[in-house]
Amino acid sequence: MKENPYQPYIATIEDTWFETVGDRAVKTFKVTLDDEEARKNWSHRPGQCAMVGRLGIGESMFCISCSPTEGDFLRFSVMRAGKNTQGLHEQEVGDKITVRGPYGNSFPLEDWKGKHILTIGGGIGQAPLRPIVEYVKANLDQYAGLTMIYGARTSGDLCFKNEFEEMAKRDDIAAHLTIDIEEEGWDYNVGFVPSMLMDVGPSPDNTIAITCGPPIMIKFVLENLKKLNFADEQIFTTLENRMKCGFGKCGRCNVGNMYVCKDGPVFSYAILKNIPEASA
Amino acid sequence: MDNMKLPKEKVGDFLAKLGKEKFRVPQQMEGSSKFAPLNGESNADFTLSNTTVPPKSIFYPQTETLYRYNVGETAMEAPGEVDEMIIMGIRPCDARALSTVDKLFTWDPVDPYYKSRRDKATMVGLACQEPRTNCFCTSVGGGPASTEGLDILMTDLGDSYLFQVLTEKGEKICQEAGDILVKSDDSDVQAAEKLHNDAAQKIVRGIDSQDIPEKLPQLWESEIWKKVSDPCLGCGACTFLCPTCHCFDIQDEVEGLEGRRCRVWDSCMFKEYTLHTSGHNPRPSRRERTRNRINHKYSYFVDKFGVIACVGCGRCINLCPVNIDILNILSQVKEAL
Amino acid sequence: MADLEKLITVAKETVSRDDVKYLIGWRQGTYGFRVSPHFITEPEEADKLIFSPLCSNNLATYLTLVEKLPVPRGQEADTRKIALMVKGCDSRAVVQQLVEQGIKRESVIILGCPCQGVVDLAKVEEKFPAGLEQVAARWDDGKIVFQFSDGEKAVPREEVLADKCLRCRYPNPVLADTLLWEEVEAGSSSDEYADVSELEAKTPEERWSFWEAQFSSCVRCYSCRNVCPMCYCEDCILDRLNPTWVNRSNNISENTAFHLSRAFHLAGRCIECGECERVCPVNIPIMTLNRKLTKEVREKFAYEPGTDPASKPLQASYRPNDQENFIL
Amino acid sequence: MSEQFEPNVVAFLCNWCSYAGADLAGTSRIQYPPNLNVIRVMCTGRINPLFVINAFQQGADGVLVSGCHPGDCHYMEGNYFARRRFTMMKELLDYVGVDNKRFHMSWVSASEGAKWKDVVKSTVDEAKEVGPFAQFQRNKINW
Repeated sequence: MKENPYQPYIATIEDTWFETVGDRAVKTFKVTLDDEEARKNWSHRPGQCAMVGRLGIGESMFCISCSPTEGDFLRFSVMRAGKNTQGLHEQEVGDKITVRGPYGNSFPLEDWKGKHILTIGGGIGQAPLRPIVEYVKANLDQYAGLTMIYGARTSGDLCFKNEFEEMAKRDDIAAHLTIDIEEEGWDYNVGFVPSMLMDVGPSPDNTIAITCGPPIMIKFVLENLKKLNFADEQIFTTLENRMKCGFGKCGRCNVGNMYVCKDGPVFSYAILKNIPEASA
Repeated sequence: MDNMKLPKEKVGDFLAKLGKEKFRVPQQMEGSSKFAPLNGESNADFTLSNTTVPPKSIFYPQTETLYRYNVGETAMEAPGEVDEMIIMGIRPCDARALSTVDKLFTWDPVDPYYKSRRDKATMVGLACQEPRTNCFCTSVGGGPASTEGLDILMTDLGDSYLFQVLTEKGEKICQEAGDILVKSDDSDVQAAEKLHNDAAQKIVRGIDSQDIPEKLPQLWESEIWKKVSDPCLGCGACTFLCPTCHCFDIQDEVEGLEGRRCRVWDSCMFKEYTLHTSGHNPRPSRRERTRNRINHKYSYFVDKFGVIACVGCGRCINLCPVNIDILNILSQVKEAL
Repeated sequence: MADLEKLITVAKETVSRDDVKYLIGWRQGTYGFRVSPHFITEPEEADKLIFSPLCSNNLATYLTLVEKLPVPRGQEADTRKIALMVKGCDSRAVVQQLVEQGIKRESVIILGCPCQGVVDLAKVEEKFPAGLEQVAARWDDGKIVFQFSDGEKAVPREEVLADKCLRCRYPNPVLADTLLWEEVEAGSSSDEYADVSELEAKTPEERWSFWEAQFSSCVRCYSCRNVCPMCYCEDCILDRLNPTWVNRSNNISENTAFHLSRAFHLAGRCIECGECERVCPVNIPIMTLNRKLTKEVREKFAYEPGTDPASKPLQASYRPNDQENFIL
Repeated sequence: MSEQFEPNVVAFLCNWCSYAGADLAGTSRIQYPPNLNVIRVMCTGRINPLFVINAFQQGADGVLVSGCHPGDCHYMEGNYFARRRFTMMKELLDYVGVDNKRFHMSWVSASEGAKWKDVVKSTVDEAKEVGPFAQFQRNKINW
């Protein structure tokens, strides 16, 4: 990390594409840091975040949606929602953006070796789960297996759809795609993510479940995981809050006595359930 | 090093000898008081009790440029190094506040802007002799003559200031001042100690803060939060003028093609402090915000850094427009525990 | 005369009603001369209510300050009324809120408290430095009597009353569902805007150097905005980032923009309760700015906000023959 | 200063009258000072008085607001509202010490090319007279 933690690296957009379209379109950016030294020193783990922005507009916290196993670049999937994300959406290949980080803890994927990994995502919530998927995929021999459940309102709201469709064809990975409402030409499942989880009915034995998505989805996913006899220590999620600094100074992202940017964003349910602010 | 004395008629000489431009001293401005550089017109006023704007504004200004840039380009330039400073006349509670905030700003990674100012500053404190009604430093680990965070403690002995030298930085100041300072003897120190004790006796308000840090989160759903926050206006007076409140916002500001990324004070009592872009707000009303403010000061900060993030300066009580009184809240907390 | 017994009785009756959510009044503060707004949901809490020369807070601000939180699924929105105690000036705030349709008439119960003027805390604390002891006060025939534990001290009202009260022309509520006691005599107070004229007489340079010093000391805590019963936009321009009207940095440029925007947004709306100036932690004479506009509004448009529930807001109406001698 | 000060005047013009008036002045080859930065808006009623504050912040030495004559508004009443607003804004600016000569409002119809010239000339002359604005513009702030 830099000596001045507030000063970002300049990064160039290598490639960019829309995952979804509409008012709240999601655009993915594949970027590389300009500074060679920085590129060499940069190391992030699945689950970590970075401050991405544009000089003159501002910066916001995004999860890094790629795994270090994929190569020497960073990926961010940005939903258009406010001033900063609008500013990012205006950027095209070759444009410069600012990146600082990586921030926060990460998924303890090393500790999970030998276990079965289950990801349950909804909408843009799949972005922080994608690095896990990629990481496990790259080291599949070290894990007992990989199951993915991913849903969105409509097929147009699904991020990383092509990647999923490819994975759905594989025998060594179980990928379950679902949308909320029936659609013409949709070959996969229909139904909400929590009920999809029940349909899949994963066994809690030697399994880690990681979920991320809209709060209402997380709520029911947690309920259902409990029904499936998952222990609190087997359930992980990643939180988000408004952030400004990214390293525990600016104050706002705390959930109880934990800073999401420094102590998080990855929390196990065993920890979260004891923080009254998080359970709300 | 021996204790020294600064005769009051020599204060001007002392300031001049050490270099007026280095000093930050309490000054009465239009309708409020604050620490400001000493210049031709302004006068140091060491009789002021706590300044309205706490001296955190020196180390951590309300607006601070992190780096400048030109829009469309990628070069960023951080502001230059700061010069040495002497903060003279800071009250012990405010000095303690800074050493409290130090813990956060030097928590990995270190905040370079804050740290460089702290390193460059010598803190010459002034013991309180007339605590105000709402001072309660003695309840939170401090006192009217607390030396924490100070390099020199001054005590007003009537016709002179006693300088109790506490650190090497303080020693350096005394050496630089040379013969402007005179030797003090034991009787001065005894006189000062008596004044310190008398001042501590004059503090009328307080709270037994034991147990509060561990037990405060248990009152999460308690009714008291609604009750104490009902009159709250949601303004930032309590937090902006609190010597330990340190939250900030980072904003890009552009004028023409020149831009800067700067940080500005922010307050947890503001609605948009935690507002997500999606419109969701994890602390949607004044109840949650008040609860967070008290919890942060009296519990979360203790969990993280081992000290209460409140030094008992009484500013938030004095300045709250609707009489939200942190001691009153804490006593309700104690009752509810 | 303020009748505390009557006030408490009425408050108890009101708060016992099924269609009342809570009642807002005043109670003695935690120390000295301070008073705090008192929110009551149970009749027994009404015993703590007071009405005295210390009750400066304009409670009308709480009508619009309360957060409109999303109603949980399966629950119905709470549409019960809020009962509110108002002085003359406070009632003007309620009237203006009604005129602007910021609140609904049926959602408030107004308990009118004819008032003989409230004190300026700074003036009082200069005479009697605030101690821990809670001091009550009452009106007594041109004097304000402070009730200390070691006896009462009377001070002529002119010496301690807030400036706004010394020139008050609306001591009695303009609008009230229940008047708690008989109206007080309006007296011969007139308002000649002496403070404004004094500044107007100076040169532009002098005026700027006055305001420059004031605006520079602002810390942008937004107390003035938040306490103002008329500042109730859900999405304030000062908080907005897209577009950014006023940068968040604290400097003379942004501070001036903030103060001018705030003052302008109150043009034809300020009801002169003086709360902004009272709450300012750095004592900026905000009313001197606001009153310039009230003066102009009164002179140029013969309009006085908050006095007529049937009127239209100044800036949402016009007369074809409005004066325009400044227009080229 | 050897060079004469040329003020930077920001003019907010309504689309239907004043902008057309300025256009007419141009097509009629009427000469007027070139110090204007014109911002076209649909109606004077659309001009938020905060635009004026913002213009000063961003370095304007003078501001001009111009629209249709009363009764001529394309949207029936927009200029009546604007008139009330700027009556108060002008007083407020003057009160905090922004010289009265820096802010003007005018009615210029689409046919008044000659009047437009006079308005611009007097606006620019007055801004020249009071000199560069040095009160609360942003670039005065030491970043």
